[in-house]
Amino acid sequence: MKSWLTTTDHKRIGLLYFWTAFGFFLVGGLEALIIRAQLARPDGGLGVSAETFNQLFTMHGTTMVFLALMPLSAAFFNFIIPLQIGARDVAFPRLNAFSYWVFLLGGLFLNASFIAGPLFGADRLSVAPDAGWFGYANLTSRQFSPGPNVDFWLLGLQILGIASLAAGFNFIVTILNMRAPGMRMLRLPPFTWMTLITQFLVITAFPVITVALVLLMFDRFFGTHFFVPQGGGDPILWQHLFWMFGHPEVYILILPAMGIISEVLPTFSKKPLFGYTVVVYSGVVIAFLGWSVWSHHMFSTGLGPIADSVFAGTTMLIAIPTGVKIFNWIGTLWGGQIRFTTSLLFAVGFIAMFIIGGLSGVSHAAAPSDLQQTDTYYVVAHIHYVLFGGTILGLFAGMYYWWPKMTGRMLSEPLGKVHFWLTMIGMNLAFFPMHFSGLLGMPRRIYTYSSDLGVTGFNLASTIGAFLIGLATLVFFWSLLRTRWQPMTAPSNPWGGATLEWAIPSPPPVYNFTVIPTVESRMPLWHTERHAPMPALPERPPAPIHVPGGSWWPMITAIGLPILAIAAISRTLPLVFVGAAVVIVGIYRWAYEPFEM
Amino acid sequence: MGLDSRKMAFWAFIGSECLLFGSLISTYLVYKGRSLTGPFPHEILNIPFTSFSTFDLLMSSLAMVLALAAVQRGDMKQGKLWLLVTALLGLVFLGGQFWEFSHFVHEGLGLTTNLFGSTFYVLTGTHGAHVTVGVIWLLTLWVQALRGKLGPANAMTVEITGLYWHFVDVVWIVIFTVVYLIQ
Amino acid sequence: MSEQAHATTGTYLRVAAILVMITLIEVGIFYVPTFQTVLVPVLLFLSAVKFTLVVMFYMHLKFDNRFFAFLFGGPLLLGVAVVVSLLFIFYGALRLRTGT
Amino acid sequence: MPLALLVVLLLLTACGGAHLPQSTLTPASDFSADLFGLFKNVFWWAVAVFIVVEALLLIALARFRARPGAAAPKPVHGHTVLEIGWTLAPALILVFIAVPTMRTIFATAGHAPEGALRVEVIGHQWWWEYRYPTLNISAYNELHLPVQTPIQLEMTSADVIHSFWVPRLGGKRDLIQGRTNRIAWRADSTGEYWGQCAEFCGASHANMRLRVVVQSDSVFQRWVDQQRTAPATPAKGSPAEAGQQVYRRSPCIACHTIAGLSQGKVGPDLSHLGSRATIAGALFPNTTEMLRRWIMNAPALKPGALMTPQNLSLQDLDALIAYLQSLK
Repeated sequence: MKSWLTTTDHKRIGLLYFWTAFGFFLVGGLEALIIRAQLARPDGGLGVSAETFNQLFTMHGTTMVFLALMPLSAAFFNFIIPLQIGARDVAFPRLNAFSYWVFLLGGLFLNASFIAGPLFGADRLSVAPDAGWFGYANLTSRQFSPGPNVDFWLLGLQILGIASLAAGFNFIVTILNMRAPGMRMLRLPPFTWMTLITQFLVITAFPVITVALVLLMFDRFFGTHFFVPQGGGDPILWQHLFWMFGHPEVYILILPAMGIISEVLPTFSKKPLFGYTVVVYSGVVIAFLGWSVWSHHMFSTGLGPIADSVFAGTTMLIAIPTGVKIFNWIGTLWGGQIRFTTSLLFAVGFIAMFIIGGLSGVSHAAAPSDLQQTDTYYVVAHIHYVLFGGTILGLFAGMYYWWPKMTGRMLSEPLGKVHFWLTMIGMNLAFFPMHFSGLLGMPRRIYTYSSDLGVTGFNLASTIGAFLIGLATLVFFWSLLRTRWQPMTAPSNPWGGATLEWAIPSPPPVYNFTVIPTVESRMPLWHTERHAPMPALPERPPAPIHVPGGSWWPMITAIGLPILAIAAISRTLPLVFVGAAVVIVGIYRWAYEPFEM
Repeated sequence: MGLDSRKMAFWAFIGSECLLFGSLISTYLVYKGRSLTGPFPHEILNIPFTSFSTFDLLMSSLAMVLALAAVQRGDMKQGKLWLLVTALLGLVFLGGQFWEFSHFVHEGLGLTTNLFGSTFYVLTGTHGAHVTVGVIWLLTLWVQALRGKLGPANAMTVEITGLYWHFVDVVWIVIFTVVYLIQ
Repeated sequence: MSEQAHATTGTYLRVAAILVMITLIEVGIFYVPTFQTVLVPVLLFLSAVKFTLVVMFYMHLKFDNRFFAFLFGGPLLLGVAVVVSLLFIFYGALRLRTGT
Repeated sequence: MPLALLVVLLLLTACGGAHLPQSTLTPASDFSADLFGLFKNVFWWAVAVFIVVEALLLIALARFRARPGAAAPKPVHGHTVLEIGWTLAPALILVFIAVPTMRTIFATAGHAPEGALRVEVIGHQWWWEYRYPTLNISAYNELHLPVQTPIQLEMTSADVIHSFWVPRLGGKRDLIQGRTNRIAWRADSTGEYWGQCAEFCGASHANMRLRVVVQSDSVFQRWVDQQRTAPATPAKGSPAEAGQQVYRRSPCIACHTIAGLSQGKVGPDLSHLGSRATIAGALFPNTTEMLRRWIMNAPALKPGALMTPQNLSLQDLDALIAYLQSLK
């Protein structure tokens, strides 16, 4: 127990990230199921109240983005990246532990709002955030959202931002600076590359939302008028700041999944990744363009024809590197010997589904066309094809691929196939009809709709699909759990992978590599034209390897942050000093703790 | 790659801070001239006083590089002196900011008076908070040095402190121009 | 990497002198009415020079590894782009939109 | 399966008419026709790309499945000509999408020709106010417009951000306090068009509905004249007159306007309530039963509604409703 609380081992932190994020994924999924149940019928549905519904969709979006998808990717960053680049750990192991604890506590703080009502004298149990995951001003001002709901949201996101930023710096340095000898930038595995790009997006995009949240905090706590029109403020500034963060965030969510399938497809078709350098550079281009398109979320705000044209143009440009990636993946499969493992099925599912999200994205890029689609279920369909059909399918591919490495136990292939097909049927049944609901005039974020709109059938289909996804996820959960009782018999390279993580036992020893390998090719474990496979590493370390011990201070420092948030939300000044003291003491003890890396 | 990991992380952190201050400065500029009531910038900003603060911060940067050079040579006597000078110049700046803020409040410009007040205090206040962290950091190093625990072996720590301090300085260079001189 | 190539104390002092001089010029032209028309571009240019001097010499970016310059320069350019594009959207495009 | 569902879309376009009151697929104005034209353009390109990509994927999966004993596949690392090809191909397609996009952006920028009928649209939580500055009248939730006439809508909000959306007449545009946004359209034919708020605006966002009634010039003119007249004075001794007395001494007057009686500005003007087909933000039909339930407990019907439940005797309630219905 203590060893887990104080751990600085990237592999343990990876597993902590995985299970925590998976837990939040189930919570976010449950919220989605209640939403879908309510919308199964028109004119009042199941009787979920408007207030509850608003909390559910706000928390569903916030949870999936910040507490499920990002940290599920982070689980793989943590576990896999040091192994892929031939390192013993990340650059800053204690900072890494700090990121995890901040994420966990931030997530718990955010979800505590579901039961915190009585503490705030509210007449209902739940005071969960209810202004949407995008928190548009000026609905979030004290005047229109007087309760603690939005406070929970903005303080929770502020905490989670710290976790993401800390992890961002850590992984940039790890990837750039901790590479094994010979691991040049263009020999980095594609997943590592996409992670690196993702982290650059994190460290540039998160400061912007931090500022936006600080301004909102001043508005709500200290009475400024940054986003309040009566005081001269402009709610549109919030939208710009939010989407300057929010659009790169979309790529923060999708690029790691693109990296995962760029590992899975070559392994299971026994062919190198087609156009490796092009795939890498297109990732860079996507990230760069991802920073230049934010206002396409705002076509209906009346930006004027010139800004509309510019942002329509930059948005369309993104389709090019994305298309290039898709063709290269198909090029990887082409001419290979494809083994239909569950991991490969999910990777192929990614391509097949993501393309639908990409293509509907083009109809949003065409700004006037978007005026009919934005804020309707058509957009809900689009984002779910991108984030479920893309990110989640990609993450599932990664889970089936790396689970043996992470735990030493193989996941069941038959259960995996059931999981895959249920997921595919469920997601298409859930999300495809949403295109029609939207085109027929059903706005999003509504707890009830008129039976006269002609969307009842489509909504019922979506609901059935959503429950199928829920069932599929339970199958997967069961599949994960049952591996706990299996012996750790997974071979070190069960799939015949080419990258360094497959050169060491499953699960890896605490020091990862008995000796740090020297890398001579992009696929060190494969026989290529110019290179023989890397010689096997010795089974025992030839010299003793020093492994850093644990530390309490990352976790203790992290605890200070929710204390500060609770102080703010309950307006308790003494608690501010307690929280600040915990943070300051934590940082000093951390800085002066003898800790060798 | 053989580079110092902490230094690399710190440069990445400074890069990230560029976006933080970029967003704050954007907010200030977007809301420039949109205050509904006074006091307005030109009525209240004191250029001679702030020029002195700017000079003070520039000199603290000079003291910082001298401190680093001394620590790198192993001249801890000079190192201690310049670290303390840097911190003291930082304190002078903070004192000036405290005087400026209380003077403005006295003149009727509070945080919530108008958009100018809100954007001004949040932007310069965020910068001031960075200076405060820097001063605490510098004093911590100085105390370390007094206790004989800071030597050439820790030059990288001093260098990173310097990077932070100079960055805070360049941010002020921008703020001085954008907020004070371009009214 | 190239920590040895650091500038000397003399360079530091010269840079400080230039920084102070530029600041004096900035404050000076602020008070000269003739300069009012070109004030904004001149001030922006001068502060960019100061910014560059501090970053290059005091932060040693001129002498240090190119990776650091990239880690700092990339986000810096992005930050500047954020400021410029928001200014364009809120001022430039505003006029274009109303069209009056 | 998605392919099969595409067929559904075509069917909806073909036969979706009057049964689908908020369909974007059956445009009824120049504005919405422009948007639909652009959507169709993008849509067919998307279908083509979708078929090509999914076909390539399926062929790859079918042809290159691992066979026991087969030789190791050729380790192809890439192909420069192919890379250039599949960079240029999407770029070229995008040109065919981008050009009409830009053209439509400028064509639908919201500037109506000289002499268009100006209507100011003001969003409230959760109802709509329309002012006709040139006609000197106002309307609430139901927007009346003359057919085949250029309309200039100028929109702003009294509180949070809303978005005005009548799918068959045009794309949505946000209503933002402190700003004025414009759209312009010309409705093709008379009829009733449905819409609703499209930007999340709080508890009753889902209940912020609206109707646009497009009328022939003469019918529209009659409606205008009707709105210009003073509210009807109830006949002596009629139930409506008793209702007027109830209204005078009720809390209603704090929030509602009836010309000559009260000047409340919190809720919609009731001077011509009887001439409207709906109440409560176009949410319910304007019937005696609905009015009764609405007055007795509005927040129960529309979460977050500011109108507090009214504690009226049954007799007073009936009289009040009779009065309100007389306000044609």
